[in-house]
Amino acid sequence: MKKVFLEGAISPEFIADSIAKHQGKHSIGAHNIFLGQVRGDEVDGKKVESIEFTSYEEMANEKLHEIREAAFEKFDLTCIHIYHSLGNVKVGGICIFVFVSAPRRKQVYEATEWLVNQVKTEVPIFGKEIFENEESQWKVNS
Amino acid sequence: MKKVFLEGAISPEFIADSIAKHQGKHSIGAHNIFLGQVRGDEVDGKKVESIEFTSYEEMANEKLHEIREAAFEKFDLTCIHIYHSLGNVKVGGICIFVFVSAPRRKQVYEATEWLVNQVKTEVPIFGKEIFENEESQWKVNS
Amino acid sequence: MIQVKYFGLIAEAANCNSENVAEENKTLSQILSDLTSRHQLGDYNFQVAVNKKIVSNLSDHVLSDGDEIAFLPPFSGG
Amino acid sequence: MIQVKYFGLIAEAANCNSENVAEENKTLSQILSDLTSRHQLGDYNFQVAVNKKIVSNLSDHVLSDGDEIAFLPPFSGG
Repeated sequence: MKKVFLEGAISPEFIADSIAKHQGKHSIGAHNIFLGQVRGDEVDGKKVESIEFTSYEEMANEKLHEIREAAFEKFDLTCIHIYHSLGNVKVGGICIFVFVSAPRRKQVYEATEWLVNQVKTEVPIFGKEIFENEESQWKVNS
Repeated sequence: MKKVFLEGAISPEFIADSIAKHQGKHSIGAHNIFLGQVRGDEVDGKKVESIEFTSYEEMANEKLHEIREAAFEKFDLTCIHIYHSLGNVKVGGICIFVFVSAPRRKQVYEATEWLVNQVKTEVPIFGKEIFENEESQWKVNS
Repeated sequence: MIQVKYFGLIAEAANCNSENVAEENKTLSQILSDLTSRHQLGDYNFQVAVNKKIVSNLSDHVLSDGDEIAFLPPFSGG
Repeated sequence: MIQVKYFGLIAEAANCNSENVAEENKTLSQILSDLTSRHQLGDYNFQVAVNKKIVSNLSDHVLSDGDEIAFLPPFSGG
Protein backbone atom coordinates (compact mmCIF):
# COMPACT_ATOMS: atom_id res chain seq x y z
CA MET A 1 0.00 0.00 0.00
CA LYS A 2 1.58 3.28 -1.09
CA LYS A 3 1.70 6.23 1.26
CA VAL A 4 -0.88 8.84 0.27
CA PHE A 5 -1.56 11.00 3.31
CA LEU A 6 0.83 13.74 4.36
CA GLU A 7 0.48 16.00 7.38
CA GLY A 8 -0.23 19.62 6.31
CA ALA A 9 0.36 21.28 2.95
CA ILE A 10 2.30 19.53 0.18
CA SER A 11 5.42 21.59 -0.51
CA PRO A 12 6.79 22.53 -3.96
CA GLU A 13 10.04 20.82 -2.88
CA PHE A 14 8.18 17.55 -2.30
CA ILE A 15 6.76 17.85 -5.83
CA ALA A 16 10.21 18.63 -7.30
CA ASP A 17 11.59 15.59 -5.51
CA SER A 18 8.86 13.36 -6.98
CA ILE A 19 9.62 14.68 -10.47
CA ALA A 20 13.36 14.15 -10.01
CA LYS A 21 12.78 10.51 -8.97
CA HIS A 22 11.28 9.83 -12.41
CA GLN A 23 14.18 11.16 -14.43
CA GLY A 24 15.97 7.82 -14.31
CA LYS A 25 13.02 6.07 -16.00
CA HIS A 26 13.90 6.37 -19.65
CA SER A 27 10.70 4.86 -21.00
CA ILE A 28 8.75 7.90 -19.74
CA GLY A 29 8.08 10.69 -22.24
CA ALA A 30 5.21 12.58 -20.61
CA HIS A 31 4.16 13.58 -17.11
CA ASN A 32 0.93 15.22 -16.08
CA ILE A 33 0.50 16.72 -12.63
CA PHE A 34 -2.62 18.02 -10.97
CA LEU A 35 -2.33 20.22 -7.88
CA GLY A 36 -5.29 21.39 -5.82
CA GLN A 37 -4.62 24.64 -3.97
CA VAL A 38 -6.74 25.98 -1.09
CA ARG A 39 -8.71 28.97 -2.41
CA GLY A 40 -9.43 32.05 -0.33
CA ASP A 41 -13.14 31.94 -1.10
CA GLU A 42 -15.45 34.43 0.49
CA VAL A 43 -18.69 33.07 1.95
CA ASP A 44 -21.16 35.62 3.33
CA GLY A 45 -18.37 38.16 3.71
CA LYS A 46 -16.06 35.79 5.60
CA LYS A 47 -12.82 34.68 3.96
CA VAL A 48 -11.63 31.05 4.06
CA GLU A 49 -8.30 30.93 5.86
CA SER A 50 -7.57 27.22 5.77
CA ILE A 51 -9.07 23.78 5.29
CA GLU A 52 -8.81 21.09 7.95
CA PHE A 53 -8.79 17.62 6.41
CA THR A 54 -9.68 14.36 8.13
CA SER A 55 -10.10 10.91 6.62
CA TYR A 56 -11.23 7.39 7.32
CA GLU A 57 -7.68 6.41 6.49
CA GLU A 58 -7.91 2.61 6.40
CA MET A 59 -10.87 2.76 4.02
CA ALA A 60 -9.29 5.59 2.00
CA ASN A 61 -6.10 3.59 1.50
CA GLU A 62 -8.03 0.53 0.31
CA LYS A 63 -10.11 2.65 -2.06
CA LEU A 64 -7.05 4.48 -3.41
CA HIS A 65 -5.40 1.14 -4.08
CA GLU A 66 -8.45 0.07 -6.12
CA ILE A 67 -8.50 3.40 -7.99
CA ARG A 68 -4.84 3.08 -8.88
CA GLU A 69 -5.32 -0.48 -10.15
CA ALA A 70 -8.34 0.57 -12.21
CA ALA A 71 -6.36 3.47 -13.74
CA PHE A 72 -3.56 1.11 -14.81
CA GLU A 73 -6.21 -1.05 -16.50
CA LYS A 74 -7.90 1.91 -18.16
CA PHE A 75 -4.90 3.94 -19.38
CA ASP A 76 -1.44 3.18 -20.71
CA LEU A 77 0.61 4.52 -17.79
CA THR A 78 4.05 3.89 -16.34
CA CYS A 79 3.48 5.38 -12.86
CA ILE A 80 0.73 6.89 -10.74
CA HIS A 81 1.28 8.82 -7.53
CA ILE A 82 -1.47 10.31 -5.39
CA TYR A 83 -0.84 12.43 -2.30
CA HIS A 84 -3.40 14.18 -0.11
CA SER A 85 -3.00 16.39 2.94
CA LEU A 86 -4.44 15.68 6.36
CA GLY A 87 -4.75 18.33 9.05
CA ASN A 88 -4.59 22.04 8.38
CA VAL A 89 -3.73 23.52 4.96
CA LYS A 90 -3.72 27.32 4.73
CA VAL A 91 -4.97 29.34 1.77
CA GLY A 92 -2.45 28.99 -1.09
CA GLY A 93 -1.28 25.63 0.22
CA ILE A 94 -1.44 22.51 -1.94
CA CYS A 95 -3.69 19.76 -0.55
CA ILE A 96 -3.78 17.22 -3.39
CA PHE A 97 -1.03 16.14 -5.79
CA VAL A 98 -1.80 13.63 -8.54
CA PHE A 99 1.12 12.63 -10.75
CA VAL A 100 0.80 10.45 -13.84
CA SER A 101 3.64 9.35 -16.13
CA ALA A 102 3.49 7.50 -19.45
CA PRO A 103 5.64 6.72 -22.48
CA ARG A 104 3.58 9.16 -24.58
CA ARG A 105 1.39 12.13 -23.80
CA LYS A 106 -1.90 11.07 -25.39
CA GLN A 107 -3.69 9.65 -22.33
CA VAL A 108 -2.01 11.48 -19.44
CA TYR A 109 -4.47 14.40 -19.27
CA GLU A 110 -7.55 12.18 -19.21
CA ALA A 111 -5.91 9.80 -16.73
CA THR A 112 -5.11 12.67 -14.36
CA GLU A 113 -8.63 14.07 -14.64
CA TRP A 114 -10.15 10.65 -14.00
CA LEU A 115 -7.94 10.06 -10.96
CA VAL A 116 -8.68 13.48 -9.43
CA ASN A 117 -12.43 12.94 -9.89
CA GLN A 118 -12.20 9.48 -8.34
CA VAL A 119 -10.35 10.82 -5.30
CA LYS A 120 -12.93 13.58 -4.89
CA THR A 121 -15.99 11.33 -5.20
CA GLU A 122 -14.91 7.89 -3.96
CA VAL A 123 -12.40 8.43 -1.17
CA PRO A 124 -13.56 9.20 2.39
CA ILE A 125 -11.80 12.49 2.99
CA PHE A 126 -13.56 15.37 4.70
CA GLY A 127 -12.61 19.03 4.45
CA LYS A 128 -13.74 21.72 6.85
CA GLU A 129 -13.26 25.32 5.78
CA ILE A 130 -12.02 27.52 8.60
CA PHE A 131 -12.80 31.23 8.32
CA GLU A 132 -10.81 34.21 9.58
CA ASN A 133 -13.23 34.64 12.49
CA GLU A 134 -12.69 31.00 13.51
CA GLU A 135 -16.12 29.98 12.34
CA SER A 136 -16.17 26.98 10.01
CA GLN A 137 -18.26 25.08 7.51
CA TRP A 138 -17.94 21.63 6.00
CA LYS A 139 -16.66 21.78 2.46
CA VAL A 140 -18.93 20.50 -0.33
CA ASN A 141 -17.28 19.27 -3.54
CA SER A 142 -18.69 20.44 -6.85
CA MET B 1 6.69 38.94 -24.36
CA LYS B 2 7.23 36.27 -21.70
CA LYS B 3 10.45 34.29 -21.61
CA VAL B 4 9.88 30.77 -22.92
CA PHE B 5 13.25 29.39 -23.96
CA LEU B 6 15.72 28.04 -21.44
CA GLU B 7 19.17 26.68 -22.16
CA GLY B 8 19.34 22.92 -21.52
CA ALA B 9 17.03 20.75 -19.41
CA ILE B 10 14.34 22.27 -17.20
CA SER B 11 15.16 21.35 -13.60
CA PRO B 12 12.67 20.09 -10.99
CA GLU B 13 13.79 23.06 -8.84
CA PHE B 14 12.73 25.49 -11.57
CA ILE B 15 9.31 23.79 -11.62
CA ALA B 16 9.04 23.93 -7.80
CA ASP B 17 9.90 27.61 -7.93
CA SER B 18 7.15 28.28 -10.50
CA ILE B 19 4.63 26.45 -8.32
CA ALA B 20 5.72 28.36 -5.21
CA LYS B 21 5.24 31.68 -7.03
CA HIS B 22 1.53 30.87 -7.44
CA GLN B 23 0.83 30.17 -3.80
CA GLY B 24 0.17 33.83 -3.10
CA LYS B 25 -2.67 33.93 -5.66
CA HIS B 26 -5.67 33.01 -3.55
CA SER B 27 -8.16 32.86 -6.42
CA ILE B 28 -6.39 29.78 -7.81
CA GLY B 29 -7.83 26.38 -6.87
CA ALA B 30 -6.32 24.11 -9.51
CA HIS B 31 -3.03 23.74 -11.35
CA ASN B 32 -2.25 21.39 -14.20
CA ILE B 33 1.31 20.79 -15.33
CA PHE B 34 2.58 18.95 -18.38
CA LEU B 35 6.21 17.90 -18.56
CA GLY B 36 7.82 16.34 -21.62
CA GLN B 37 10.80 14.14 -20.78
CA VAL B 38 13.41 12.95 -23.28
CA ARG B 39 12.82 9.23 -23.84
CA GLY B 40 15.64 6.74 -24.38
CA ASP B 41 14.03 5.30 -27.50
CA GLU B 42 15.84 2.65 -29.48
CA VAL B 43 15.95 3.11 -33.24
CA ASP B 44 17.54 0.29 -35.27
CA GLY B 45 19.43 -0.89 -32.18
CA LYS B 46 20.81 2.57 -31.37
CA LYS B 47 19.68 4.29 -28.17
CA VAL B 48 18.76 7.99 -28.09
CA GLU B 49 21.12 9.75 -25.71
CA SER B 50 19.88 13.33 -25.97
CA ILE B 51 17.88 15.75 -28.08
CA GLU B 52 19.39 18.95 -29.44
CA PHE B 53 16.76 21.68 -29.80
CA THR B 54 16.95 24.74 -32.03
CA SER B 55 14.28 27.29 -32.82
CA TYR B 56 13.39 30.23 -35.02
CA GLU B 57 13.10 32.13 -31.76
CA GLU B 58 11.61 35.44 -32.94
CA MET B 59 8.83 33.66 -34.78
CA ALA B 60 8.38 31.14 -31.95
CA ASN B 61 7.94 33.94 -29.42
CA GLU B 62 5.33 35.68 -31.58
CA LYS B 63 3.47 32.43 -32.12
CA LEU B 64 3.59 31.52 -28.42
CA HIS B 65 2.17 34.92 -27.57
CA GLU B 66 -0.76 34.27 -29.95
CA ILE B 67 -1.28 30.77 -28.52
CA ARG B 68 -1.35 32.13 -24.98
CA GLU B 69 -3.89 34.82 -25.93
CA ALA B 70 -6.07 32.25 -27.71
CA ALA B 71 -5.97 29.96 -24.66
CA PHE B 72 -7.13 32.79 -22.37
CA GLU B 73 -10.06 33.32 -24.80
CA LYS B 74 -10.88 29.65 -24.98
CA PHE B 75 -10.56 28.57 -21.34
CA ASP B 76 -11.26 30.14 -17.95
CA LEU B 77 -7.67 30.43 -16.71
CA THR B 78 -5.79 32.60 -14.24
CA CYS B 79 -2.24 31.98 -15.53
CA ILE B 80 -0.41 30.20 -18.32
CA HIS B 81 3.31 29.51 -18.37
CA ILE B 82 5.15 27.75 -21.18
CA TYR B 83 8.84 26.88 -21.08
CA HIS B 84 10.88 24.98 -23.67
CA SER B 85 14.50 23.94 -23.75
CA LEU B 86 17.03 24.95 -26.36
CA GLY B 87 20.33 23.17 -26.85
CA ASN B 88 21.07 19.73 -25.51
CA VAL B 89 18.72 17.80 -23.20
CA LYS B 90 19.86 14.34 -22.12
CA VAL B 91 17.60 11.31 -21.75
CA GLY B 92 15.46 11.76 -18.60
CA GLY B 93 15.71 15.55 -18.87
CA ILE B 94 12.63 17.73 -19.10
CA CYS B 95 12.39 19.75 -22.31
CA ILE B 96 8.88 21.25 -22.12
CA PHE B 97 6.96 22.57 -19.12
CA VAL B 98 3.40 23.83 -19.59
CA PHE B 99 1.72 25.18 -16.46
CA VAL B 100 -1.93 26.21 -16.30
CA SER B 101 -3.77 27.61 -13.26
CA ALA B 102 -7.46 28.34 -12.78
CA PRO B 103 -10.00 29.00 -10.05
CA ARG B 104 -11.51 25.54 -10.57
CA ARG B 105 -10.24 22.31 -12.03
CA LYS B 106 -12.80 21.65 -14.75
CA GLN B 107 -10.93 23.10 -17.76
CA VAL B 108 -7.30 22.80 -16.71
CA TYR B 109 -6.67 19.38 -18.23
CA GLU B 110 -8.10 20.28 -21.62
CA ALA B 111 -6.32 23.65 -21.59
CA THR B 112 -2.97 21.98 -20.91
CA GLU B 113 -3.54 19.40 -23.63
CA TRP B 114 -4.51 22.10 -26.11
CA LEU B 115 -1.45 24.21 -25.26
CA VAL B 116 0.96 21.29 -25.56
CA ASN B 117 -0.51 20.31 -28.93
CA GLN B 118 -0.28 23.91 -30.15
CA VAL B 119 3.38 24.15 -29.13
CA LYS B 120 4.14 20.86 -30.89
CA THR B 121 2.36 21.70 -34.14
CA GLU B 122 2.51 25.51 -34.48
CA VAL B 123 5.81 26.64 -32.97
CA PRO B 124 9.04 26.49 -35.01
CA ILE B 125 11.15 24.32 -32.73
CA PHE B 126 13.32 21.56 -34.16
CA GLY B 127 14.61 18.53 -32.25
CA LYS B 128 17.48 16.35 -33.36
CA GLU B 129 17.91 13.00 -31.64
CA ILE B 130 21.53 12.21 -30.88
CA PHE B 131 22.43 8.52 -30.52
CA GLU B 132 25.08 6.89 -28.36
CA ASN B 133 27.31 6.42 -31.38
CA GLU B 134 27.06 10.15 -32.21
CA GLU B 135 24.84 9.53 -35.20
CA SER B 136 21.68 11.60 -35.24
CA GLN B 137 18.25 11.89 -36.80
CA TRP B 138 15.73 14.71 -36.91
CA LYS B 139 12.85 14.11 -34.53
CA VAL B 140 9.37 13.72 -35.99
CA ASN B 141 6.40 14.57 -33.77
CA SER B 142 3.50 12.15 -33.64
CA MET C 1 -19.21 -6.11 19.68
CA ILE C 2 -19.54 -3.75 16.78
CA GLN C 3 -17.20 -0.78 16.47
CA VAL C 4 -18.89 2.37 15.19
CA LYS C 5 -16.92 5.29 13.70
CA TYR C 6 -18.18 8.77 12.90
CA PHE C 7 -16.46 11.17 10.51
CA GLY C 8 -16.46 14.86 9.58
CA LEU C 9 -19.75 16.65 9.98
CA ILE C 10 -21.35 13.51 11.42
CA ALA C 11 -18.70 13.12 14.13
CA GLU C 12 -19.23 16.77 14.97
CA ALA C 13 -23.04 16.39 15.11
CA ALA C 14 -22.86 13.17 17.14
CA ASN C 15 -20.13 14.68 19.29
CA CYS C 16 -18.43 11.31 19.06
CA ASN C 17 -15.62 9.82 16.95
CA SER C 18 -16.13 6.15 17.79
CA GLU C 19 -17.93 3.87 20.17
CA ASN C 20 -18.63 0.17 20.66
CA VAL C 21 -22.13 -1.23 20.63
CA ALA C 22 -23.34 -4.69 21.54
CA GLU C 23 -25.00 -6.30 18.59
CA GLU C 24 -27.64 -8.35 20.46
CA ASN C 25 -28.77 -10.06 17.27
CA LYS C 26 -29.72 -6.81 15.63
CA THR C 27 -29.56 -6.19 11.91
CA LEU C 28 -27.55 -3.34 10.41
CA SER C 29 -30.69 -1.27 9.84
CA GLN C 30 -31.76 -1.71 13.46
CA ILE C 31 -28.36 -0.61 14.76
CA LEU C 32 -28.31 2.35 12.38
CA SER C 33 -31.76 3.38 13.42
CA ASP C 34 -30.80 3.18 17.12
CA LEU C 35 -27.63 5.22 16.60
CA THR C 36 -29.27 7.77 14.32
CA SER C 37 -31.96 8.49 16.87
CA ARG C 38 -29.59 8.40 19.88
CA HIS C 39 -27.23 10.93 18.21
CA GLN C 40 -30.01 12.88 16.49
CA LEU C 41 -28.53 12.35 13.02
CA GLY C 42 -31.90 12.11 11.28
CA ASP C 43 -31.44 15.36 9.36
CA TYR C 44 -27.98 14.54 8.06
CA ASN C 45 -26.95 13.06 4.77
CA PHE C 46 -24.51 10.15 5.13
CA GLN C 47 -23.43 6.84 3.67
CA VAL C 48 -22.65 3.78 5.72
CA ALA C 49 -19.59 1.56 5.34
CA VAL C 50 -19.23 -1.86 6.94
CA ASN C 51 -15.66 -3.11 7.18
CA LYS C 52 -14.53 -0.27 4.90
CA LYS C 53 -16.96 -1.01 2.06
CA ILE C 54 -19.94 1.23 1.32
CA VAL C 55 -23.18 -0.67 1.91
CA SER C 56 -25.80 0.42 -0.59
CA ASN C 57 -28.60 -1.91 0.47
CA LEU C 58 -28.77 -1.44 4.24
CA SER C 59 -31.78 -3.62 4.89
CA ASP C 60 -30.25 -6.85 3.60
CA HIS C 61 -27.07 -6.56 5.59
CA VAL C 62 -26.30 -9.03 8.39
CA LEU C 63 -23.65 -8.05 10.91
CA SER C 64 -21.07 -10.25 12.58
CA ASP C 65 -19.22 -9.76 15.83
CA GLY C 66 -16.17 -7.56 15.27
CA ASP C 67 -17.63 -5.67 12.31
CA GLU C 68 -16.77 -2.01 11.91
CA ILE C 69 -19.53 0.42 10.92
CA ALA C 70 -18.69 3.92 9.68
CA PHE C 71 -20.98 6.95 9.26
CA LEU C 72 -19.62 8.91 6.32
CA PRO C 73 -20.85 12.39 5.36
CA PRO C 74 -20.37 13.51 1.72
CA PHE C 75 -16.73 13.21 0.69
CA SER C 76 -14.93 16.50 0.15
CA GLY C 77 -11.28 15.72 -0.44
CA GLY C 78 -9.14 17.47 -3.00
CA MET D 1 17.94 42.74 -49.90
CA ILE D 2 16.07 39.73 -48.58
CA GLN D 3 17.38 37.83 -45.60
CA VAL D 4 16.96 34.05 -45.87
CA LYS D 5 17.11 31.76 -42.83
CA TYR D 6 17.34 27.98 -42.76
CA PHE D 7 16.42 25.81 -39.79
CA GLY D 8 16.89 22.27 -38.52
CA LEU D 9 17.13 19.59 -41.17
CA ILE D 10 16.97 22.22 -43.94
CA ALA D 11 19.89 24.21 -42.52
CA GLU D 12 21.83 20.97 -42.34
CA ALA D 13 20.93 19.99 -45.91
CA ALA D 14 21.68 23.48 -47.29
CA ASN D 15 24.80 23.64 -45.13
CA CYS D 16 23.76 27.22 -44.38
CA ASN D 17 21.97 29.01 -41.53
CA SER D 18 21.32 32.33 -43.23
CA GLU D 19 22.23 34.38 -46.27
CA ASN D 20 21.20 37.54 -48.03
CA VAL D 21 19.85 37.55 -51.56
CA ALA D 22 19.15 40.45 -53.89
CA GLU D 23 15.51 40.54 -54.83
CA GLU D 24 15.87 41.94 -58.36
CA ASN D 25 12.12 42.24 -58.75
CA LYS D 26 11.58 38.54 -58.21
CA THR D 27 8.47 37.06 -56.68
CA LEU D 28 8.59 34.84 -53.61
CA SER D 29 8.08 31.72 -55.74
CA GLN D 30 10.96 32.68 -58.03
CA ILE D 31 13.32 33.26 -55.10
CA LEU D 32 12.23 29.99 -53.48
CA SER D 33 12.74 28.10 -56.68
CA ASP D 34 16.25 29.59 -57.10
CA LEU D 35 17.24 28.78 -53.51
CA THR D 36 15.71 25.30 -53.59
CA SER D 37 17.64 24.36 -56.67
CA ARG D 38 20.90 26.06 -55.55
CA HIS D 39 20.84 24.20 -52.20
CA GLN D 40 19.31 21.00 -53.61
CA LEU D 41 16.34 21.11 -51.28
CA GLY D 42 13.90 19.65 -53.79
CA ASP D 43 13.42 16.40 -51.89
CA TYR D 44 12.74 18.03 -48.54
CA ASN D 45 9.49 18.87 -46.89
CA PHE D 46 9.34 22.43 -45.58
CA GLN D 47 7.07 25.42 -44.96
CA VAL D 48 8.01 28.98 -45.74
CA ALA D 49 7.59 31.95 -43.43
CA VAL D 50 7.91 35.58 -44.53
CA ASN D 51 8.50 38.02 -41.70
CA LYS D 52 7.72 35.28 -39.16
CA LYS D 53 4.35 34.33 -40.64
CA ILE D 54 3.75 31.07 -42.49
CA VAL D 55 2.85 31.77 -46.13
CA SER D 56 0.38 29.20 -47.38
CA ASN D 57 -0.15 30.57 -50.90
CA LEU D 58 3.40 31.05 -52.16
CA SER D 59 2.54 32.13 -55.70
CA ASP D 60 0.57 35.23 -54.71
CA HIS D 61 3.20 36.62 -52.43
CA VAL D 62 5.01 39.86 -53.30
CA LEU D 63 8.27 40.56 -51.49
CA SER D 64 9.60 43.90 -50.28
CA ASP D 65 13.13 44.98 -49.58
CA GLY D 66 14.11 43.94 -46.03
CA ASP D 67 11.76 40.95 -45.88
CA GLU D 68 12.90 37.89 -43.99
CA ILE D 69 12.25 34.46 -45.53
CA ALA D 70 12.58 31.29 -43.44
CA PHE D 71 12.74 27.66 -44.60
CA LEU D 72 11.08 25.61 -41.86
CA PRO D 73 11.19 21.81 -41.76
CA PRO D 74 8.39 20.01 -39.83
CA PHE D 75 8.20 21.31 -36.26
CA SER D 76 9.29 18.86 -33.59
CA GLY D 77 9.33 20.69 -30.31
CA GLY D 78 8.12 19.23 -27.03
